Amino acid sequence: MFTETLFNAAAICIAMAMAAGLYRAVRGPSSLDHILGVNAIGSKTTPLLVIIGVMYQRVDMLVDIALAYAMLNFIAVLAASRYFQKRRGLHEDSTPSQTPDKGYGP
Amino acid sequence: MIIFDIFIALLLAAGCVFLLGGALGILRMPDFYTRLHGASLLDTIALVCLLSASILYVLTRHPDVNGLITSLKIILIAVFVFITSPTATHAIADAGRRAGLKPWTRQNEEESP
Amino acid sequence: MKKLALILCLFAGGLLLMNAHYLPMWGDPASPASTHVSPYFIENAYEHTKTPNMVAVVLADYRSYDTMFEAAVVLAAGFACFFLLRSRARGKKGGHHYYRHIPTGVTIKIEEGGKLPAENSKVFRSIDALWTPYDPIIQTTCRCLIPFLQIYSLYVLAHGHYSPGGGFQAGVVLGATIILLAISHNLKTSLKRMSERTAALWSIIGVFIFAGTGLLCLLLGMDYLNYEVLAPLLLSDEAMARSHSILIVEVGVTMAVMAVMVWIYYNLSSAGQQDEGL
Amino acid sequence: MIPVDIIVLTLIIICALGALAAKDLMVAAIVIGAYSFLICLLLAVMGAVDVAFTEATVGAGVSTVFFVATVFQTTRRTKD
Amino acid sequence: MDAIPYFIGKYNYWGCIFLFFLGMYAMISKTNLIKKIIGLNIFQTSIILFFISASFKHDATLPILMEEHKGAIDPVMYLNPLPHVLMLTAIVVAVATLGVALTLALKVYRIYGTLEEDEINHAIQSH
Amino acid sequence: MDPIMMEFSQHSPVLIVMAPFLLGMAAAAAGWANRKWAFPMAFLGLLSGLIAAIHMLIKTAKGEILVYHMAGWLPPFGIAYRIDTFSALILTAIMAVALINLVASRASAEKDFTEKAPAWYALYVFFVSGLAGMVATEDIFNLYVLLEIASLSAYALIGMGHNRAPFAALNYLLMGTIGASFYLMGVAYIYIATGSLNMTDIAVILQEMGPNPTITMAFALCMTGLLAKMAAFPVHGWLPNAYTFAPDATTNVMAALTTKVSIYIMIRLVLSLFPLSLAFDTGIIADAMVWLATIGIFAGAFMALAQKSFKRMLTYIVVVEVAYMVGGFWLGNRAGMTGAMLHILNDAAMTLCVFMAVANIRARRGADAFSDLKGLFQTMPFSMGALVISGLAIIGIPPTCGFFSKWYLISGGIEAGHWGFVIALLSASIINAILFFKVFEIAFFEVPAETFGQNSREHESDHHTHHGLPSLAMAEARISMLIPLIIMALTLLALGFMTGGIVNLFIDPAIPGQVL
Amino acid sequence: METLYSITPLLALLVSLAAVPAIVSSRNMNAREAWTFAAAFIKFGLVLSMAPFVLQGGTIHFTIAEVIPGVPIALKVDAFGLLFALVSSSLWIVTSAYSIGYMRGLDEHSQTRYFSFFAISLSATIGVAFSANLLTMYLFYEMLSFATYPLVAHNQDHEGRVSGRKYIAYLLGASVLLAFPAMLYVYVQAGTLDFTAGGVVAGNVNSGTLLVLALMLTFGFAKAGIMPLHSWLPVAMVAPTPVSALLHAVAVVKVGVFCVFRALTGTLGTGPLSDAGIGTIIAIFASITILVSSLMALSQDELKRRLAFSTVGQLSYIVLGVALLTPAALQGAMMHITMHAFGKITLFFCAGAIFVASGKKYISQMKGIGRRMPITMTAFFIGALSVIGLPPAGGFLSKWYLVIGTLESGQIAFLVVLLVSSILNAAYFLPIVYRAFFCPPEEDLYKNESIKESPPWCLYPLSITAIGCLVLFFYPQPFFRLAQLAVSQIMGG
Repeated sequence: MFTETLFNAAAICIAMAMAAGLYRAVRGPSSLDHILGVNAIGSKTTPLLVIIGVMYQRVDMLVDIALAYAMLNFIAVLAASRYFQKRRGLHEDSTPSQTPDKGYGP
Repeated sequence: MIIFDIFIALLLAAGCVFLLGGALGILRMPDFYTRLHGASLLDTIALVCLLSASILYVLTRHPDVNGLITSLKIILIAVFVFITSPTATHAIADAGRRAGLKPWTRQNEEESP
Repeated sequence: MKKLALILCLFAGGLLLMNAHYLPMWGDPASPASTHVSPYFIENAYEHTKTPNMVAVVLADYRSYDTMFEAAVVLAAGFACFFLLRSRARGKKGGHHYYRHIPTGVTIKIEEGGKLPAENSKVFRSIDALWTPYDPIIQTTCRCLIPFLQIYSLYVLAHGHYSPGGGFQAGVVLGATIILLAISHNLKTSLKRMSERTAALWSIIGVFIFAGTGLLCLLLGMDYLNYEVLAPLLLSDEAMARSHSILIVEVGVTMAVMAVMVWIYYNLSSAGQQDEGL
Repeated sequence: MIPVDIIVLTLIIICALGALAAKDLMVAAIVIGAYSFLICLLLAVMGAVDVAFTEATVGAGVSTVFFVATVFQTTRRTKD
Repeated sequence: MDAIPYFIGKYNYWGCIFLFFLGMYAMISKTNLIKKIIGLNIFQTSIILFFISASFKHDATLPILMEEHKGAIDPVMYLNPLPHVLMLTAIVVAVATLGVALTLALKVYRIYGTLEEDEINHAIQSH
Repeated sequence: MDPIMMEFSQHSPVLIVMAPFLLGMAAAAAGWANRKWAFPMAFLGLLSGLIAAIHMLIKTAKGEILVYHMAGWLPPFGIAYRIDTFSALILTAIMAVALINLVASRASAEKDFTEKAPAWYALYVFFVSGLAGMVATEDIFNLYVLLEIASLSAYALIGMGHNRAPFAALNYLLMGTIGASFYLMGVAYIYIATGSLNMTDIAVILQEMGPNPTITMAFALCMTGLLAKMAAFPVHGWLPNAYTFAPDATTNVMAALTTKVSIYIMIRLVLSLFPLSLAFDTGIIADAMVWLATIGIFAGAFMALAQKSFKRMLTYIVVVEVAYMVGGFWLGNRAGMTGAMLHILNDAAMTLCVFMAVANIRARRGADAFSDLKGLFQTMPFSMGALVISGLAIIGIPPTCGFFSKWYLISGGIEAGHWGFVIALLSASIINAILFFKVFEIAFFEVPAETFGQNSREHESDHHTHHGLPSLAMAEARISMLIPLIIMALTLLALGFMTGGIVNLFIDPAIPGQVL
Repeated sequence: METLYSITPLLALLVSLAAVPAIVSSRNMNAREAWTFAAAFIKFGLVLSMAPFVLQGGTIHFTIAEVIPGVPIALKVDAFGLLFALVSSSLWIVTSAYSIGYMRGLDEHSQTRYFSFFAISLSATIGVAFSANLLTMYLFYEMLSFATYPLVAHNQDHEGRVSGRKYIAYLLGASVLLAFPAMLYVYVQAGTLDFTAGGVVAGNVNSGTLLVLALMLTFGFAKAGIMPLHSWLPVAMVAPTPVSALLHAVAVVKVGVFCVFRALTGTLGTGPLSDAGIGTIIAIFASITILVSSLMALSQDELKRRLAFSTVGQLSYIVLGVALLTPAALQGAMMHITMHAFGKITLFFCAGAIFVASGKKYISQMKGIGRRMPITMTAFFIGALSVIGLPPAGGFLSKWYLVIGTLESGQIAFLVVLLVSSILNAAYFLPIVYRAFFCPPEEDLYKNESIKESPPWCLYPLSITAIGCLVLFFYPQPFFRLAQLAVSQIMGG
């Protein structure tokens, strides 16, 4: 049972660390910090799900979710960062550029 | 068996330390790019620790085919996180660079606090 | 208005919070919710269907009718987005196009009226007029990831009887892969993989598989969606027939959900133009 | 000992408030993504694995992307 | 002292009710349409949480049958699967509603060039 | 009937939902191939729904209550459909209204939506089958799902109208989702308290359980949600804009059905789910609802007076009609309930008729501001005739059906001693009369300016008119729009004469015996 | 009392309604008018065919539909109903003929609409006459209101619009706000609305409520024109004269008093009303109306308006007769429906004929017109005699019974009212006749115009009705017998 308690403590620890991510996600300051915070939360969710599985003694069930999560978390962050790449600005007033960056590339 | 439990405890503790370190980094680092380190690097290593602890736990509690499959899946998770996490970090950092966010230096800070 | 709303919400919220006193304690195993109907499901689900995942059983058998309409709601949402947004009229962009020469990685701009590369050219790839960086890291990662995700979604679908997952989750993951393709490359690329027409037809076919299974039961003389009657068709006994039918209808749900998610994304990200977007 | 679900629920509430208070729609969209991650966690804590799975796939894979796509097509500006 | 078990036993309900009215308040009072839709999202999720809270049982495991229980099943051992099913459906409905709501918001933006409700009303009146 | 048909006919409770639904999907699928095939498919779907509904109507009239177990699981474990006399009646009304409007609005739909017309048909049919399912189902959660499918289709159908339609539809969506979510929250409370989702089962449990604060809260939540859904007075704000700016083809069916089905659900929940004592014993809830309805009637009627466009005015009348039914039902006596239930049917018919008439006018004139209605009695006599009949029905003039439901409502009010409600109903009649006669006057006395200039010389030489109007050339709406309209107008009269039969056969058995 | 179940009343009701499609689809004027005539004659024949049976004291029943428990839409032909139906259906024939002359003479527009709504109005009138209960009566009453609206607003000009608006506002407002709730209240209390001899509310309501109900029913049927709800009547004079004739002599106003009559006697019952002394209160309202309207009539210069105010007064005679609640008064009231109908329609026809022939509307312009149009003005004289109540015209008989009624009830005040008003009647009618025959014509009014008698389609009808007035004095037996029967049926004898 001691191990389970440890896992429980680890879960709370992860949740605490998430709170830090959440602080960045909510407070910023720059728009990308929000993405960063969300990414941090997302990447911590994966082990937390596994640990919840441990707590329920059913790791095999929750591992599927964690796996899906690990892959899908990526999409949200990617979409958000693509937004900033395409809109090319951190603030509302920055208008999207119509000209591609010709010089960029290998 | 107790040896495995000790390993689990150590790995969990290490994971928690890395996690909290990463959290501290996210909270305390001065600018976006530096925070990115905390968020990505430490998280990844913490994740590896925690997942290893889980693998050990599963293998010790369910030393059968099911347990093996489950631990393989957990390893798969780790592999995927190793692929996606850097890519995501890259995407964010790239967006920041293209969006014109200047990296933090001491001079910058003095110019615009 | 704001204050009124606040007062209203505070009042109603306070009422509900106080009423929460009468709700059973969280996790109370003796609460009516846990003792009236649900024991029947827990006790009989495996026996009736030979499927350990009770949620899947309740979802696709005991309450399959709900689930069918859940798929129908998704379908309706797909139609709604299409109906509201889709327009064939060209947007405000000028007539020029951007192409990337893949071997060299050079972006070229072709003015209006210029000669365009062949549609299926291997050397030139069309990119959005909006400024888009060519990002080999993201594209390569995604190209590696997408097949895994798709296989994984099939696993989720097929393994839904034994572990969490099922038609809907598989459908969303599958849809997400196409969306990921659109995000990492561009919309045209994913439209080439899955055109709008395909999405529409798949979504209809998906729901039709579900509803058609029910209709088949009805035509064979039993109640709607009563899979028991399909046993001879599926060459199995009643319980296994239910199990198989659950898989069949979940395949339908997967198809519908996948197609509709992609369809909605196409319409939303390009504001109905379906040429380029996020 | 405080159960994990209480912490997560608290985080969820903070996240919801943050999403609603954000001065930038893009930020709100991203934070609502985090919100659905946390919801997924809470559901998993309460043992609703199937629902958590759905919420994970929907929240991470679809609804956040929908939000971002909409903001991409409209504007980030918001007055509240 | 019963206060702490009582607090823990009701905290979920309270949280859900808080989120419920937070979402509703946002839907009514926010002027930005996307913010309203975010409120909608919160609103619907709170109900999902509420239902799932109702399904929870202490000392019960996931509603997926374990190998060793295949003979005799004790209902107390497993979580109540019915609310899970209902909420699975509700999530799907929520995401469908979200899609349509965002579509409509997008359409509104293309007509008025803004997402702020007061500006839209102004545009309607001045037209 | 041959055995196969016999076999098939017992499935009519599910076919009424599934047949339109499947054929609606088929319409969309066929529409991708060729647009022409969409309409016949949708038509066939609704027609089969109508046939199933009529079949059930006949069956229930013989005293049978039809129960259908989805997937063969008995309630409370599975989902069941339960159709009594009144729900069969409402189902028939839904299907008939939808079918008639489908035929009538085909032309405008194909013109407005061109290549997206198949999607319109599909959404339309989804909407109707969702409503039908709501009426038929006995499972409170299934009700929510069906409610959402109907609402989602409705949002889309509305959003495709006038330039202001998307914004109105979005407001409707937000309000509708609040309503639906409140209902769902109520379901959660019911589920927590009873553990069941089947209406009959819950009713039995609640009967045994006695008073319970959780159930009271569930009741309040469900009712609040449904009030928002049905656009009862303080939460009616979404309705006028949504219905005004929606395409005509949509408005017709939506005004006729959406609010009525919500009221039906309210009636069904109160009568067959919650204990009657909860609703009526204390008297406070019921009284509050009746007063709310009374205020709603006045508010809606006065707002209708202030409108400048015909269609918009009618949308406020829809709000008023909702208040009639809510108030009548909550009077809590047999006459009032009969009135409310009868008015569901009658209002569906007359709202459809009046909106179809307006759609015809708009199709010809292109607009419906009061100034655009000049000379209509001459140019569109048949449409205006139908409009007059439906106007009389809304005012409540015998022998149109509107009179008889009002009869029951007012006599219920008198029996209950709710004089405020009685006065509100009477004043609403008068205000409706003012509203409609305003329209009739404009259409009767005034001449469109350009036509007048054109014809004035001609009529002087023709000396056909001594004084008054020049004769305008007749410009009726197209025949496919006109015939359904005339059928509906005659239906209004027929319903009036059939009132006694309808009440005896279908409504009376549906009201529990405790209600006096 | 014998009862018979027969479809004849329904046929009599529907025949003019059935003529409407034929009228609408007619290609030319002649076909249209032929249909009108055919319908009118058939209707009259059907009504007449029921007379022998009813005269023997029988009633004819027919139920159309059972709409509300205890209250079907049903028809019942009794003596009073038949009396009224006979008057209206016979006068429809005459009015149709006159309409043809008038409309063609003035080359009016929208004649098809005119004839159609005329036919519908008659159906409604017959429906009211034959209705077996208050609901049926209300139904046809409202139908009549709406069917006459296009007739009142026939001219489609500003004046027509205003008067049409006022017309519908008064009639609809009163019936919906007063008559309808009163009817419902009676239904809720008594469970039935059938017209029965002693009324249906006896024992169910107290006298205060009864008073309110009586007043609501009396004023609710605003077509009866009791002050202060009379003012729609003079403004409705903008309609073409046949319409005015129909409105003020046959259909609309008589329907109003008929409804009041039925509601007071059949629903509330004569017994309860007289026990509670409510009759007197209504009689006071009626008396005020009689006197005030007669005085107002004196001051009108426009002939049709004067006739209109006269009508207001005469209607209140009938209401007064009802309110006195004695057999003779009731009989007088019933007979006054007939007598006044014939007299007043004659007067209106004359007014219309003058307008068609000369274009004159004002009394001051009519000096010496009797010499140009002797037949018309003679008929006018006879009509006036009938309305004043002087022999040898039918009006005398009905007034006679009313006077007896006042004596019977012992309320001499109302006798005085009757006498004074008769003098006033004479005062506003006889000068017209005097002026027409004995004043020299002012030639400048008639210059360049050769005014002759109006066209024959106008002239014959008014002659017929004038002769009718005389005949009714000498041979009132059928109506007399019907009224007697009706009184015995109403009083429950």
